[in-house]
Amino acid sequence: MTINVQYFARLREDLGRDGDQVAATEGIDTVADLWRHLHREAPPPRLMVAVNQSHARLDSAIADGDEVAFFPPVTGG
Amino acid sequence: MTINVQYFARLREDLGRDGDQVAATEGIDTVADLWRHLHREAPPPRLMVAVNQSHARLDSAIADGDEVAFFPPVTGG
Amino acid sequence: MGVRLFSEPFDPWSVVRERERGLPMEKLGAASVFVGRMRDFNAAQEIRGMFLEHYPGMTERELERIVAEAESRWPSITCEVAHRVGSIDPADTLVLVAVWSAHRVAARDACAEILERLKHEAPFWKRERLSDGSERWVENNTPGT
Amino acid sequence: MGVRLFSEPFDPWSVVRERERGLPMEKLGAASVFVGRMRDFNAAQEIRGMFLEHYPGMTERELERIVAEAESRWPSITCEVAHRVGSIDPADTLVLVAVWSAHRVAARDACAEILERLKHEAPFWKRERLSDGSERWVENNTPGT
Repeated sequence: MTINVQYFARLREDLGRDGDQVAATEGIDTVADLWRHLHREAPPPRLMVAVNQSHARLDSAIADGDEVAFFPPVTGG
Repeated sequence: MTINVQYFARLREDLGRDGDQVAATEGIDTVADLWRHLHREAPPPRLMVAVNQSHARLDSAIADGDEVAFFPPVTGG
Repeated sequence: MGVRLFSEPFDPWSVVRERERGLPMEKLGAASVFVGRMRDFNAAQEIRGMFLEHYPGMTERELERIVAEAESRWPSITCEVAHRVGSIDPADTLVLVAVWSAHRVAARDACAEILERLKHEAPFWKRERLSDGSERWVENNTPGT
Repeated sequence: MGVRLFSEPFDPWSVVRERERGLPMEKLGAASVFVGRMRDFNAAQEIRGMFLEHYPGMTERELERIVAEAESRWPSITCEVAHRVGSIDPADTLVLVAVWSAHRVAARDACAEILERLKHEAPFWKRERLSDGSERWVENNTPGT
């Protein structure tokens, strides 16, 4: 199983890809762990996150099979 | 010249007429004077009044040729 | 400014759409609309119908004054107000207040303000027809109902 | 509850009118509607067009959650929410929030609350196309604009 990572809007463009697939490994317990594992740096300010299509926080726990999305502040409406 | 008096809604029904014509005479200086002249009693509580189709008060001055309307609190919308 | 009285049923959404045809919609980012309709109940009683009396001449003047004062307080807004008069059936539209603006807060605040002032200042009086055939004048516009 | 995403232009007043066909309008004395449209200016710059990105799946869930929470806070209300996605021209409708209730304060408060929460919680992102052909992401939904 893997963790399915998605990026949206400006973040997607800055990273140059729509998402990443990450094998669930030891040391990836939270959303912040996942970000650091993928990007080798702390999550940027104002980063928003969803786990399984619900708003979450950087310290939210993640598990094998989760869908995790990172995106900038929303601007709809 | 005369003062043209109109009644609306429940007040019109209670009085049994749409309006009155009053010859402007001495002693009718305000809306309250006009009411007392016509009805031989003090204006009832919550009575609303308009002079020349603008909201007015019991102590508003009236003059020959004015259109004065008396009505209960409004209930539109 | 647009102020209209209807003595027959009218479709509020058509009035709004028609008004928008003449407006620069690419400048007006926000539209706030309130539509009030006749309910078939009031104060725990079933209502069969209603007669809405008005003061021809003054009613139009008051609506125009209320809209003009809102346009002076929020200079960016455009308004359309329509009100029904005469014999009314349940579910019929009684009042429409539509406000367009570049920004949503002005549109929303002006729409609410115009409706509240209309309810307290514009000369309209409701007489309800109850299910037993009797009639009664509505005595008060209670806040928020 | 009704939540819809449109990838093509839609007429908000038709959506409202269509929804009312299935509602007991003689019980719903108040309708409060907000329509947000694309302006051809923002932050003092001319805007030629916009792309509105969303998160398929989560966007619908979020809108449904926001409406469900409003319906639980104001149990008497009925809601319809529609939002545009994709390529958008100036004057196109971006968002529709319509709330029906027996009483006007519930309709108005719920309409405002749903719109504010949608703007801060629902996953949509605006990318504007400027008059020189360049593009920029909108970074903030400032209050009331």
